[in-house]
Amino acid sequence: MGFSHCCGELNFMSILGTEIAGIKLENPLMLASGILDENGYSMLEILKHGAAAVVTKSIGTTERSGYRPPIVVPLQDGLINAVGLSNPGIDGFREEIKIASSSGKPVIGSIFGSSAEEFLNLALRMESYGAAAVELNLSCPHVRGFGTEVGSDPLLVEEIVGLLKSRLKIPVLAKLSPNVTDVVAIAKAAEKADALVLINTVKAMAIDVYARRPVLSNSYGGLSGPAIKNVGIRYVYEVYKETGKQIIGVGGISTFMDAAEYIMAGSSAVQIGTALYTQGKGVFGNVNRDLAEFMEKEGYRGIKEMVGVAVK
Amino acid sequence: MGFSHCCGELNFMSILGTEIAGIKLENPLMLASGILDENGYSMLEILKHGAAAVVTKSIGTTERSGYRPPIVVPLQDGLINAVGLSNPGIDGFREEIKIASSSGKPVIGSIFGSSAEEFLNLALRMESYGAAAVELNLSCPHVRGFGTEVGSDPLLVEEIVGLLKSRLKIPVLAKLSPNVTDVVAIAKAAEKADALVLINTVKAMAIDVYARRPVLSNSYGGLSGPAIKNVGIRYVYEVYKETGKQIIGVGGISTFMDAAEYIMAGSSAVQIGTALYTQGKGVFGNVNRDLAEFMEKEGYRGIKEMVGVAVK
Amino acid sequence: MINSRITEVEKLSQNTSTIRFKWDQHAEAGQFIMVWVPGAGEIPISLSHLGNEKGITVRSYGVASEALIKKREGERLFFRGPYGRPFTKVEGRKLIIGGGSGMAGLLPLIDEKSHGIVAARTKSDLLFHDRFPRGHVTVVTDDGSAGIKGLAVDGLKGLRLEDFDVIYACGPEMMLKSILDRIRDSGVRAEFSLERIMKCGIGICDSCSIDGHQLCTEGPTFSLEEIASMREFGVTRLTESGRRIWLGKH
Amino acid sequence: MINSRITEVEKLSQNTSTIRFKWDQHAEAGQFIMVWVPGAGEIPISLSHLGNEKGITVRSYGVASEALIKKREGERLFFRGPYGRPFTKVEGRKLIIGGGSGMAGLLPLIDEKSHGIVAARTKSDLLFHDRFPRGHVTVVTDDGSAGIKGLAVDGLKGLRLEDFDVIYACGPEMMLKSILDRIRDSGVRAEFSLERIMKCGIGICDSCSIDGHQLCTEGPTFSLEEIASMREFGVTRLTESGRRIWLGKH
Ligand SMILES: Cc1cc2nc3c(=O)[nH]c(=O)nc-3n(C[C@H](O)[C@H](O)[C@H](O)COP(=O)(O)OP(=O)(O)OC[C@H]3O[C@@H](n4cnc5c(N)ncnc54)[C@H](O)[C@@H]3O)c2cc1C
Ligand SMILES: Cc1cc2nc3c(=O)[nH]c(=O)nc-3n(C[C@H](O)[C@H](O)[C@H](O)COP(=O)(O)OP(=O)(O)OC[C@H]3O[C@@H](n4cnc5c(N)ncnc54)[C@H](O)[C@@H]3O)c2cc1C
Ligand SMILES: Cc1cc2nc3c(=O)[nH]c(=O)nc-3n(C[C@H](O)[C@H](O)[C@H](O)COP(=O)(O)O)c2cc1C
Ligand SMILES: Cc1cc2nc3c(=O)[nH]c(=O)nc-3n(C[C@H](O)[C@H](O)[C@H](O)COP(=O)(O)O)c2cc1C
Ligand code: FES
Ligand code: FES
Repeated sequence: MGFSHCCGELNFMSILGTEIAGIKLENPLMLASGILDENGYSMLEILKHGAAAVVTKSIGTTERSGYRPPIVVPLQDGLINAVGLSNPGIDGFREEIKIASSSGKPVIGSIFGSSAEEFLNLALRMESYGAAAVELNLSCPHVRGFGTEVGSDPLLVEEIVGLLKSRLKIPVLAKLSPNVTDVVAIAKAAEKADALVLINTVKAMAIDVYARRPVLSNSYGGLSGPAIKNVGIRYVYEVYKETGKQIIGVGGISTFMDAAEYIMAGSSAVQIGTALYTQGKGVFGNVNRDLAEFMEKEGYRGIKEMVGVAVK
Repeated sequence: MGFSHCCGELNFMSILGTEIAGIKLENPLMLASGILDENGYSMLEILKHGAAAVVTKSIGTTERSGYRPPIVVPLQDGLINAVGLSNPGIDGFREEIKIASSSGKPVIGSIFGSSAEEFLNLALRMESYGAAAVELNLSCPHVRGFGTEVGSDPLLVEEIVGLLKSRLKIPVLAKLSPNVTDVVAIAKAAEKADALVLINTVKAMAIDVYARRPVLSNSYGGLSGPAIKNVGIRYVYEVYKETGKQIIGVGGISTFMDAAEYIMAGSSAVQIGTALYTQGKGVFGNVNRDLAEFMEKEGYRGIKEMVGVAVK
Repeated sequence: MINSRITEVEKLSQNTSTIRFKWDQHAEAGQFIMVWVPGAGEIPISLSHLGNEKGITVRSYGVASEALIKKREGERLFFRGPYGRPFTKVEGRKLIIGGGSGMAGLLPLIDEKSHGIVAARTKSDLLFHDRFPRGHVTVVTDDGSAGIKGLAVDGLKGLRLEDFDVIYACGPEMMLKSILDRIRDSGVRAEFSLERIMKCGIGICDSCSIDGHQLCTEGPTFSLEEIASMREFGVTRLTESGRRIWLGKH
Repeated sequence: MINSRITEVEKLSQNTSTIRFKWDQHAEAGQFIMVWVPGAGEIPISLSHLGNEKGITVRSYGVASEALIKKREGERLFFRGPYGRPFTKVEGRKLIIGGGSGMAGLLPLIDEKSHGIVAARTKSDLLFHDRFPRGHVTVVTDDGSAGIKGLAVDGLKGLRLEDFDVIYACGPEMMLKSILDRIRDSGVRAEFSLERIMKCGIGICDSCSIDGHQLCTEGPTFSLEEIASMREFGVTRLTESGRRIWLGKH
């Protein structure tokens, strides 16, 4: 707690440096989409605390207020959220990217839509705002196959990624949902992306037995945090093994060991979200410091040497 | 720890009594498949500790040793297992059912196979052994659609359930996997089952960063315990809401509140597995006692009044 | 989610009530809870009463707060917390400035050495002006229906800032801004409790942020110096959707 | 998974080694750890040395134990635990009966008031018979290559059970069975450590169960009375697959 100012320069750069989708990162830690990244000043602050890059909140075509609170349920070992994709609409987001970009570090624009054209328009705007890359949030409800997500339809995923790759200059990152039967099929559909981001939240629900109803105003939400870490590891491992693609791992990372586990499963970089609730912003500095120490002790000279070493 | 003998008669019967697939249960707690239910004497002991019924380990056609240990990874908030469906084969299981049935309580035979015929043969044998019902474990690898599970193919699920319902006298419970894009479609395919069991484990993996490899000899495993509780609640709620079928809830239950949450989401009974590791066998007695107290304080006169009350 | 039976509901005015409930949890002045009214919403509310029987004082603005003040003794209050950084305890003479329902969170600070400035739009909106030591409260209303006609900052006119060891204030941002501008060079120690939209209460949703600081975890109380360094204070904030708006211009 | 650098490997015989490693964790005689040899398997092994520098004594039977005894100083030992119910500490004279590698877990119990019966198939398989007070060990081998030719139970012949306050035993189930039958009416307090297949070590997989009791959590040590009441002891057990087999018949 408190009005903490932060951490001085980190001296692990040489050993922690990595690269993802052609973007150089001074360390493998990025802020995950949707956590403290709606306001440009918040992103700036996270970057000051040691994140090498930030991903913005997912932005759509038009302004959305999102769901009425409760939008989060804190659990013992994680968090369920249903923010409801609140966002100012792409027109209103230029300013925030500008504020965050004043850091000089990569700001990646997350976008959501329900058709390839919509994704393209959003991506072009993000590019024009100076985003270092776009991250496609493929987890919003899918109109064609209702109930499921855009990201569970391989044909649509292929169409979106293909169109964006043909029209954008900045890299395209495809963020996949874990709520699918066959993630490898989706990953292959997204093959043209410069890198894959795994995983988004796992669908979940919490009921208050005294109130006799779901807590979230939307009833359903997405589970994040330590509870899903080993689910994320499995997805990264499987997709890395089956596709060999560059991956950004995300889901339940709060210590250097979690980060190392994701890297050994095949991640070239990782994102941190929910740990900001449990550990505070210091999590970036701590994970960087401990990871560098671990790497030195274990004889790794760089992140690259660790990527996928556990994959057989 | 210790050689505990157990708990005397429970006096909550009237308020805790429930019924699932036509089977009367003195309380809503059953032992989940795969945990302390390979040896008939272990099942007897669990029944003595307050479970109203047990589900056996999943039994197949032929003997299997399962995977080499490590077959479990204990986590902070759950457990990953890859036992590998070790089982003596249906021929060798008669004796265990007999031992467990000497309790006079329902023993439900869990079976796995990869075709409808195989399921039928196993089910008929279970019926002949005196099982009170069969539970279909639909989570084993699927030959037609490799990589995925039998339970992710709606046509196959429908075929298996249909065939068994036409040939068995005892009730058929279909246990569904959470590792699918659209659980409602699978639940509808299993519509003819007397009840649905939700959920099996969530695919996961743990890597040891010092050993630089997955811990489980099978690499991949299934996550159970508190980490998946809210995932299970979501599945039960969604399937209950969309199909109205009778449901047995399972996944991460270790307290009366967990049990109540599952019941309010639409479960008529619940199963407990991993909590035997974290809480010991006393978990059955404790949950029964606390649940009865909760129900009395909250003014419920029976489990039935609580089933699905949170579903809007 | 925590829940506790409501032990008492005291109606303070047409649209304001204090709700008391047992909660055996240490909490300090300036902290808040997220109160869930099933079906209506979840909103941040300051603790107006500390001790074992806690209390909140709620003014109805909309759906959730309206549902909340309709609660009765014996019903359950659902909430989580306590959240936020409390006011720093300072010994000595306190000047306590509250605008509107902002007085609710300041109540636990009032002692026999306090002086209050209680501001509101109109007389019936005044809150807790009767809790200060006799003769030690300045009442200010927009419409002059009670006390001085004017703004909270006008209540400072008759007072010597040097008489106080600390100033605590809570109210609408533009009120705080005018107070800040008035007192920033006085050298008196001051802490303000800010208000923004608060959706999560736990530092992840970014709805309550100001200059990269989350009100819900790093605030809602901030020192004069902290606030003076903020580029967004009194200038701009994000709406519910995350759209940046300029204060005083809409 | 815990890991610790191996500080020493002492070769006790062709196929048996003691591996020492630092582990600052309280543990008692009779408890075990699940040792993971990456790539080879995970097996239950008793702690043969307690204190801060723990030790295990391993005989190679197959894939995992063989890989384990090949480990060298400085390499990592991966394990989890400690697991299991320890032997009850009893003051006074102890009779300690170990068959084969069963002696490993009994080692921490040996003190100056102990007498040992150490049994093995053949001389080179004898373990820790040299750790008992001089003159206080009875050696028994199946083939007569050392000590008495016979079975562990034959080692009891020269001894008066009444001289002992407690008997601790560990070894193959049929050995324990013959000892049980011999001593059950003597009135001497006794605890046996049993062995079954152990896949999980944490009481969920059912591979180690006997009469509904899991060796890994409720055992592996059991009192004479507990064991005498078991229907499965010395009679039947489940194989790796869960097939019930009858002991002595296969
Ligand atoms: C840290 C913190 C502590 C708070 N403590 C208290 C407290 O102790 N007592 C209390 O009564 N309130 C307090 N509030 C304000 C309270 O949270 C809001 O009044 C509440 O969120 C309104 O929710 P609603 O659903 O009733 O209104 P909504 O339906 O969300 O809003 C209805 C309308 O009222 C407007 N509105 C909402 N809140 C306010 C407000 N505070 N001032 C002016 N207009 C508003 C909205 O913009 C909207 O136009 C606190 C707020 C914060 C951030
Ligand atoms: C609680 C407990 C404590 C134990 N403590 C020790 C200990 O301190 N030191 C020690 O050396 N061992 C101990 N063991 C036995 C040890 O766990 C086994 O030797 C080991 O599991 C063998 O694994 P493996 O992979 O090397 O052999 P596998 O490859 O699994 O087996 C190879 C062959 O050897 C047979 N076999 C395996 N184990 C034994 C055995 N114990 N006796 C006879 N035949 C066997 C198998 O049936 C198989 O035919 C203990 C066992 C238990 C349950
Ligand atoms: C409050 C919250 C909001 C989120 N919003 C988004 C979002 O807008 N877009 C997106 O792609 N992922 C979103 N996520 C998912 C995260 O980016 C991340 O994939 C997930 O939380 C797992 O990581 P974690 O365990 O580190 O939080 C959100 C997660 C949380 C907790
Ligand atoms: C060690 C272990 C073995 C299991 N084996 C089976 C099995 O054979 N068949 C089956 O249907 N489910 C099996 N399961 C899944 C459980 O029955 C249950 O669905 C799951 O563990 C979630 O419940 P829990 O969190 O209470 O353990 C197994 C689970 C564990 C932990
Ligand atoms: S209310 Fe969500 S960050 Fe403060
Ligand atoms: S080894 Fe699994 S229950 Fe004991």
